Amino acid sequence: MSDFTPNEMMTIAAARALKNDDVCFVGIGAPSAACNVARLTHAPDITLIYESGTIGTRPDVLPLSIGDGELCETALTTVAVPEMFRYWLMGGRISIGFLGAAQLDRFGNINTTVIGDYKNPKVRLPGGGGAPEIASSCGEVFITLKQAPRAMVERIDFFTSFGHGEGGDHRQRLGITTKGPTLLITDLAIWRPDPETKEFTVRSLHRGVTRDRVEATCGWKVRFADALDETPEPTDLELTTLRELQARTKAAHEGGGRS
Amino acid sequence: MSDFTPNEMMTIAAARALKNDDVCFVGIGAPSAACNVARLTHAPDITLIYESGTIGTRPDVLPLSIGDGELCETALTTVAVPEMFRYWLMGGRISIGFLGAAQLDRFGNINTTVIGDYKNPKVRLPGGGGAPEIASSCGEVFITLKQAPRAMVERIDFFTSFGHGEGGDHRQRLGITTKGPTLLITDLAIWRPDPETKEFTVRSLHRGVTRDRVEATCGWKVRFADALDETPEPTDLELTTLRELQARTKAAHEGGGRS
Amino acid sequence: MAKFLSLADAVRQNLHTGDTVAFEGFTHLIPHAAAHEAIRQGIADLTLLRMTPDIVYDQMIGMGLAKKVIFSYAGNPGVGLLRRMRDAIENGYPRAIETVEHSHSAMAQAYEAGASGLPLAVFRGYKGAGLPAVNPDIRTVTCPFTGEELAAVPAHRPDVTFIHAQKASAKGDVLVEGIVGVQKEAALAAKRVVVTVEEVVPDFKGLHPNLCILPHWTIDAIAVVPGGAHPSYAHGYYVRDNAAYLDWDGISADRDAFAAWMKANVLEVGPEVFASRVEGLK
Amino acid sequence: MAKFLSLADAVRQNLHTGDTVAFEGFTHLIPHAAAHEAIRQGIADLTLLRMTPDIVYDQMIGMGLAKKVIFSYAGNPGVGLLRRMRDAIENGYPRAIETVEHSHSAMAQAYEAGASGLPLAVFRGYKGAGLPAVNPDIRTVTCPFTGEELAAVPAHRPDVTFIHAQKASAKGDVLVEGIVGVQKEAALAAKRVVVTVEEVVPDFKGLHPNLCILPHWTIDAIAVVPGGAHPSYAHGYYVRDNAAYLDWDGISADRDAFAAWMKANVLEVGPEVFASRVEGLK
Repeated sequence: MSDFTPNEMMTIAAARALKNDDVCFVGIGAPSAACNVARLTHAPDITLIYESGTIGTRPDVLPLSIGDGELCETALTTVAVPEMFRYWLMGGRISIGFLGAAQLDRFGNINTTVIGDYKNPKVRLPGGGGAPEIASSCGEVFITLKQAPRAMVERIDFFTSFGHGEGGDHRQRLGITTKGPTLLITDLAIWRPDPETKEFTVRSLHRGVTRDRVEATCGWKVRFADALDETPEPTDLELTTLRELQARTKAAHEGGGRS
Repeated sequence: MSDFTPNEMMTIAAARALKNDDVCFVGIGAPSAACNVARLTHAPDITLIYESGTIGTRPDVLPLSIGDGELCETALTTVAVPEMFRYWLMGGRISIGFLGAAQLDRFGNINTTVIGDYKNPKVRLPGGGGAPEIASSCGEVFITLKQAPRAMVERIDFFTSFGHGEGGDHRQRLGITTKGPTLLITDLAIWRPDPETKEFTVRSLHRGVTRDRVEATCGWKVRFADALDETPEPTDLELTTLRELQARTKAAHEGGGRS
Repeated sequence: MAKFLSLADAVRQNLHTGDTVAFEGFTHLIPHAAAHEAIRQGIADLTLLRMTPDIVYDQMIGMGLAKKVIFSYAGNPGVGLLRRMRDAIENGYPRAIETVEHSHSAMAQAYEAGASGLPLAVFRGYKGAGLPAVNPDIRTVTCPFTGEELAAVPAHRPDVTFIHAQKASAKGDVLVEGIVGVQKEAALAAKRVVVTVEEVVPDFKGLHPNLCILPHWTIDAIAVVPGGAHPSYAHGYYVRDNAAYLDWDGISADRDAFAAWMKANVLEVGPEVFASRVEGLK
Repeated sequence: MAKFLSLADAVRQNLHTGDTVAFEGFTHLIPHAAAHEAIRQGIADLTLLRMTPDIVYDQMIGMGLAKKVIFSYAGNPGVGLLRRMRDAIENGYPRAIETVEHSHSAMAQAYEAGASGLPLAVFRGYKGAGLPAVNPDIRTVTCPFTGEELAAVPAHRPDVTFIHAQKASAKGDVLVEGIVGVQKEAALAAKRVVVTVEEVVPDFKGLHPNLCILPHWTIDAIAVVPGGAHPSYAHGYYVRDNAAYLDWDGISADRDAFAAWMKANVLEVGPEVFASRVEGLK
């Protein structure tokens, strides 16, 4: 395969983790690209749900917002937002929820709320949106993130959403019955929680990535699996699909500007 | 005016009590006829809501059931039943609720559940349906009833819906903020609750009805207002409207039978 | 994932002895054909859940399939009482049944809570009413903000919900329109969902975006049964058979007349008769 | 009862200093024209309620109208942060604001509870999350059937809700379609409701029976403002002005650039400019 960027590898690795019968709660950005690449390649029947209420969308271009008209126009049906959160998310009908993070810890706990103290924040971030309940109601949670020491931290400043807490059976102790974060896909590697401790462990390095580079871009002491794989590089189909999707998206959004 | 039946008088008297800006939760039978006569005479903009979810219906014929197709076809919009009970009834948007009764007491408490003991009933009646919450959530409740000693009783066998309880401020003591039964229209008379005791008091007798007849058909000791009116008899327009509505209804329902 | 099956297979694979089952449809789209199939298969000891038991449960109760009925209005709409249900409650014929009685508001919200994955519905209701004294499933919670005592009932979580709908797409998505009742909620509240439909269309392209559609992955089985709601109706297909509702009052008044009617019109026929029953109602 | 008014009168008669107000619309149909009118009238000390404060509240906060914001996601969708809101929170500029933060699920259900006349929403949420520790309005109730501890938040009951919709009928009924968001709930939860619409049509005859329609008697005032959602969009009328959302990041990054932009594009113009803003977006 020709050259590809770390971001492309991240998106395509995330796409591969999705199955044809998955029902995904899709966020904007990398998750949206990953879900739609999956739909346009190996998972044509995957159900994509955006929290704006659109169920079973098949957008031709990626939305800029969670509620673009394209999502509604290509959806099987569009429901009200309270129904989305009650019947579809809380009702336990979503198999995969995607989350991004401003800060992530080794147990998949996420902060997108504040940097610094909540009452007197250094940076006020957007906040959780649907994340607190996505993290607890979806069957599993996939996290995508560009590695950086200030993003992958020893201790997050705020628990926007709960991953595995302090690890181990912390979720069960809180009465949460879903699996929580089962996959972390970064621009450098694929991580999965240790079955016992729930600490994210590197299972696969993307092509050309070294252990050192993973360690240098992560704020906690990285654990590597004993048998470390190399992530299969993007296929022609995957890369072409992603790039064409992004090209269509760019053209559409620029075309949609003011006259 | 030509002759009219006690039932016609009851229906027309109920129709007159409705205002053009009322929002009515309509039951089948006399209430449905009354609401539609009001709509076809002095209250053209009255909003009629049937618990099947149809809002702002304008049926040409009276429905046999609460969910006839005619109601949906002529409605402004049709919502799901949970929404009907949550946003529209519990939300406090209904000004007038109509209730009928198998048994009624002098304080407007109603039984449509059982005759005899609840656990071992002599007669199992249909039960309350929407009535328990209609009685507490609508701004006011109108009751229509054909007088009979076994219908208007000293003590009802079961509190399907709460009227004024033991009278006085019993509603307020239960934390109910709506007015409850404010009008009882029978085939013989118009009754209103006493402002203090809340006991239903005869305010107006229909044409040709005597006090004795009211007393003979009522199981409790009847109170009459000091100044007793005679209910104005049906006008030509009222009676024609009602009879034409019923004729259309009869023709439609017979025509709707099996081939 | 929705499988297209014969009605007999759809019922056999999804409804089992002892199940809690809802056959829903608020006056409109009542799944009569599915109920008749359950009667033919003799699936018994059922807990029947439905706002308005109506003729459909009067028949199931009369045939002895029900051990318990959870409901809010047990009448023949616009006609009168349900005589088979009364006979079961008042005389234990053909068997005694337990009843759990709610208001419409409670039933509708209990389905809504079930669809939402919640253990209970919280609402303002039952004030001054007699049901809380006879139904231990009506309890209260106290609002931590205002101190108000609110009613609480357990969410409905049937093992199976049966509904009748206008259309399925080839993929198995289902469209319900007109008086939509509690069908979406009853379906989403259930562990298994069986839908009878008037017809299958290739897809739902061109439909308004906000219609009531159940995606194929929320449904277990679909059976095509034209007329399958009769004597209830299907908006856009056929009208309500009011005469049949009126007739039922007489049929159900007598145990033998009922048994004979059920034998001739349910036990000895199949779902294909429903199409002919709505011929004159279009 | 809905009155047709100019936008200036609709805002003046319904929004007062110190009110709790929701301008709702989930990405779609955001009532920007109404918010600009509130800014021109300088109605201050507002408690702003909205799931996604978005550009519309970034502008109101930046102009100093807000004393408190109740929200669940304070971002510029698809672009980044809300810089005026950040400036208010981090630096108290142009005034300090109080924030009350929820999850989307809580906000949506709080509107739903408000529409239902309830004092609270009860749901399964916030498990393990940090917000309950910093928001005293997040409490719990215990299910009397299962013992499960569930989250509870107070119902939203705004003094006024503003929404933008596609159509009003001559009578004042309002149609919302496409991504319907929380508009119906936000409107029904409010004491007063003001709607801006793209156009008025004679009636709603021929519409599908199950669409999202607010009857005229649930609405206080309607103002016809074509393009009134810009730079948000109106399904069937014009598309989202993505470029404006991208531009906002730069405009809002600088206090003076923001002030100049607001002067030129809000303070010195009227609602009629919205029609021209969507000309190229159809």
